[in-house]
Amino acid sequence: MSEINPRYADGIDEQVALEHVTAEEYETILTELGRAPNRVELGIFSVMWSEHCSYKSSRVHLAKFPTTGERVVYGPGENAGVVDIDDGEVAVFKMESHNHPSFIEPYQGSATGVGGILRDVFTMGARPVALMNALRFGSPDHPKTRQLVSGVAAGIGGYGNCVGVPTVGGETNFHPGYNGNILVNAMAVGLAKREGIFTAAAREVGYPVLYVGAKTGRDGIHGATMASAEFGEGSEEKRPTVQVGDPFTEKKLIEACLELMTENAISSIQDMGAAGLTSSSVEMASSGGLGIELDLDHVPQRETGMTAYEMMLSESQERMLIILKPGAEPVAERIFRKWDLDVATIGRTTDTSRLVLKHKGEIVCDLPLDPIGEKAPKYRRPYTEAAKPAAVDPKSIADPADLGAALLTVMSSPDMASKRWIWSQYDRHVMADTVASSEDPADAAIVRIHGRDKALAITTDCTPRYCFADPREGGRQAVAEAWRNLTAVGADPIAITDCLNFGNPERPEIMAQFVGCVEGMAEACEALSFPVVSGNVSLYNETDGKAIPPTPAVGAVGLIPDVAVRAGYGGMAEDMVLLVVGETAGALGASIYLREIEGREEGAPPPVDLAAEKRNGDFVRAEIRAGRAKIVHDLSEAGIAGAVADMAMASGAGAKLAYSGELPLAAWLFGEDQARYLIAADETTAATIRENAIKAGVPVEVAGIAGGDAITVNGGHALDVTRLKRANEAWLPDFMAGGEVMAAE
Amino acid sequence: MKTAVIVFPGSNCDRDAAVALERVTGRPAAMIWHGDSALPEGLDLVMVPGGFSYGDYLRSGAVSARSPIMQDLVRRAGEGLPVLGVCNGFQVLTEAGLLDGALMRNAGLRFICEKAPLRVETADTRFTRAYGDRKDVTIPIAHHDGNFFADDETLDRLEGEGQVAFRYAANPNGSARDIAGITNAAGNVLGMMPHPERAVDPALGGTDGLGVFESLLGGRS
Amino acid sequence: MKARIHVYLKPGVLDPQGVAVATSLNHLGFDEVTAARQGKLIELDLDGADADAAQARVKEMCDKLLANPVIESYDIELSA
Amino acid sequence: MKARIHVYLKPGVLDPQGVAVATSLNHLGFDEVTAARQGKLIELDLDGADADAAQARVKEMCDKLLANPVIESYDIELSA
Ligand SMILES: Nc1ncnc2c1ncn2[C@@H]1O[C@H](COP(=O)(O)OP(=O)(O)O)[C@@H](O)[C@H]1O
Ligand SMILES: [Mg+2]
Repeated sequence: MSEINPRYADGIDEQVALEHVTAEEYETILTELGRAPNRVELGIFSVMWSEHCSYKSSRVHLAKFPTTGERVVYGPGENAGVVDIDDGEVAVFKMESHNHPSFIEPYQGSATGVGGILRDVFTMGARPVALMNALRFGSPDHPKTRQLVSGVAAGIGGYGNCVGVPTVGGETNFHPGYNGNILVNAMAVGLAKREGIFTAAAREVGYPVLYVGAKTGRDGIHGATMASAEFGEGSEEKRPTVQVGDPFTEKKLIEACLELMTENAISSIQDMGAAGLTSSSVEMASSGGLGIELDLDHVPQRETGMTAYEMMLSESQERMLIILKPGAEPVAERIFRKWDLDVATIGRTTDTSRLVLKHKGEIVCDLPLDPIGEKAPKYRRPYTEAAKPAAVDPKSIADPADLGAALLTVMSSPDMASKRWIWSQYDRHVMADTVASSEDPADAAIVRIHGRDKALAITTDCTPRYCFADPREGGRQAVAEAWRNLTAVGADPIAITDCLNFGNPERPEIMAQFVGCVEGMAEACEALSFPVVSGNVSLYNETDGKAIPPTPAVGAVGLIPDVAVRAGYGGMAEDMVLLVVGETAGALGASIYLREIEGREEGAPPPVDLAAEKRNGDFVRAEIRAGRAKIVHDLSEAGIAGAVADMAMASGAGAKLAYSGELPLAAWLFGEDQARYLIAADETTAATIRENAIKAGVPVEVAGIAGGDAITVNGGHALDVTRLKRANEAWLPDFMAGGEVMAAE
Repeated sequence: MKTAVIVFPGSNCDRDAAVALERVTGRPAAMIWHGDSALPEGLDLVMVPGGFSYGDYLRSGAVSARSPIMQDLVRRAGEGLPVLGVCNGFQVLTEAGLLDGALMRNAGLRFICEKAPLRVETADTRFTRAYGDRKDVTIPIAHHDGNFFADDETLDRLEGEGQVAFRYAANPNGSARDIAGITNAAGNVLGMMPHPERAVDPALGGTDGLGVFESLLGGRS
Repeated sequence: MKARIHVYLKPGVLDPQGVAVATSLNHLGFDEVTAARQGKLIELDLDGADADAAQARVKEMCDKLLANPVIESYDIELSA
Repeated sequence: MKARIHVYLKPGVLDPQGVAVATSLNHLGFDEVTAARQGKLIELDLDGADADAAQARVKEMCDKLLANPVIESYDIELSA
């Protein structure tokens, strides 16, 4: 117990303290300060030591990720990762969650998620050029699901479309495990000149601190403070916790910041995200080893009577903090005024290593920065790994009477059905460089670098079923699939970002999922030379003790040197030969087939052989670069059958599949073995590819011939492609039409 | 050919418009800030680009239509200067009174980004002549408020005077009489919801929008 | 002074939002709803105390910006 | 019976539309406008004649569908 007396100050009592931090953390604060914190200071500790800002449960494990590589310019630690893409240019990207706000208010929650991730990217001096989104909803039967899908899609579109950054891809799953906690993960990718990158660390003492963007209101102030006495007067109505996004202001903020960045005016810059002014000022000062002093009277305010506490904890959107070079104030003011944005000098950097806040002539906070940042709590939470499920013997799964009917069922199931209803609400083409997006038959989105022949390939991936069954294997698989998707379009995979969504880390079985997934991902990143350059952790995704399935979403970026040399999976034509590259063992554990056809969610996920993954992928990429492989699809969910179905629907052509091996047909068709690709090519080219594979020691198999109007297996089981496509397109619109959904904004 | 693109805060197809214009004319377009009071002299075309000028707050295009540059644009359009408004630009031109009707919320209430099959309704305008006998083109749409409305009398007049430039082959948004684009009575102002500037580059899947720009150049596609 | 402005779609202008509201309410079991229309509510805070002058000015604001005469009509309520 | 419903953003919730309206009116020379807020106006036609019952039902409609309680509040006016 600490000796400090009094233990509480500024009207704080034990209860108020515990609404902000744990008892143990409060003791640490007392020890570090040598006195009791006042209310503003306690609020600052509370947000800075929150899981969201401090990564207190995850930090020790995130350290396991490989974060360096030939192309890595900035890894984790900055607002976004930065990788070299040749010619003095860099790609800047990051993924972030907005799960909880999106569940409470789907439109605004998802919209502000997009806004936040865009700011992380343009803060670094990059013009955002692409958005992605990874969404997980509850069961379609759950009464809230329809409204959530509608609101989230409209919110993501509403923000991205208005800001004018194309939303080029993403993924959407439905599972009862998300009934009480949906996941909304958004990724942004930007482009910059290598020497045009800006970072957050304050560098020099006595530089002015500039606030720009929207005014500060009482938006999203830390839930923990709601019950505190500080809000004595005023009704419930005065305290909205949901932030409303203003994409129009964001668009102006992007243009104004990028304009100022060309003026040699900025020393460093940081967006105000979670914990707003607090985290931005603390991070800027402490990462530069300096101090910072702010006068809150100068903060542009939207409402009257705001307290220092409220200003420091507000999460109002569309704001940035800039440390200017001295004398640059006039140019900054000119630019922000031109864009009709608020701009105010609110403080300066100091050499004290302290955060000092003034309000109405009084010092309302004087804290050493070290304890807030460096000395933030770091937990090694206990974890107990669950027993691994047994593999499912493919021979134990009986073939259904009609494989065509099974394929129809699988391809029109919620996870496999077309998500057009969602992505047709996203402007995928603004900026006029989108080569491939959601509507195009390609395993990754492709965005051309403006004015050049090269392009970025972008994907997001995660198979929560696998992660639930075996976190480590699932973690490896998520990274491997992202790498495979980039490879399948002909890109050189460069690096990943991630968004690690899990339940309550204080429960050892959940912590084990987290550790397992992270270690699996780290292994795959290492093996594939695919470093992690940025990311985000979202914990406590659970309701009534029921956690979400572990969902470590991976966002990956690769480079296509010449966009004319790439692959997609459309264009399959009569008589083309279908080649499966990689080994088919009929892995049906935790598969879509098992779930949709047998009604079972069980078994070990497909094992990930990282060496095979690399070898097979490098082979396929080389064949694409050589101009031979032009129609390529990675094999993942629903295996060969799923990939052939995709190709058939994209090409308007059928396929005659043939198999005479040992596996039951269902296992051969629907097994989700990893490290595989499907290639369609004319007979001569296919023969060459096959020979090359054999020479390279890459397993290769002829799976059939394209042609006709149906997909057939060994001459039977016909499934008409038109019918397949209709069913695949119909599920989501039919589902959404099945109940009342209001226009979401 | 000398062209200009008007930039409002919240325009986001301004660069796309400029790239398309430069691709077709071989000369960079002048970018004109909405707060300026006059357009440059000697222009052959002004493009009002797509986007969400002023966030589409209040009504799409309403606030932009009242910005300083628009007064000069209205005046110059009256003198015969060709003006092309695309998407948000079309909304701005109706709000500014340069074109008839109004663009309301899509009938389905959702934003729609799709490739839209269109019919070139009259090849007899200075924006469509390059299409010649070609009737069917596909140009992408991306909008929330593209539902064209005008009263019956106005619609009859637009049709009667050959002012309907484009119609949707499959009406995506509830537009009256499937109208996707109209001209003014004098024929020098075209507003259309589909984005021709997004269909000028074969690498991005389609060049059906080229005709609009080539028409202005006087060529045939 | 405060002004409250209602902006309505004119009769004859199809109101997709209103239709969606009515349909959704019916789906939810509110069968008594036979029609719905959606408009805008704009509230202004105004300097000055002369109600007649304010009425004229707000009318001008509506004509110039707040309503689109092609599709909308409006009414104005002033209060102190 | 008719119901007129005003849906407002709760105080303190950012209202970008309202801000844009006020700024734009100021730009157009209406300097007396010091603030603007934008909300929704929903009008319903209702079967039945019992005003008390209607009031309760319309309130239910607002809670269930017409207003988003996280950020919006509403009021209801009934007329014959
Ligand atoms: N799962 C992760 N993997 C790698 N880096 C991570 C991960 N989570 C967070 N980081 C890094 O930690 C830093 C802080 O993250 P975060 O607080 O989410 O950023 P911001 O303050 O911009 O919201 C960032 O540099 C981020 O890239
Ligand atoms: Mg940040």
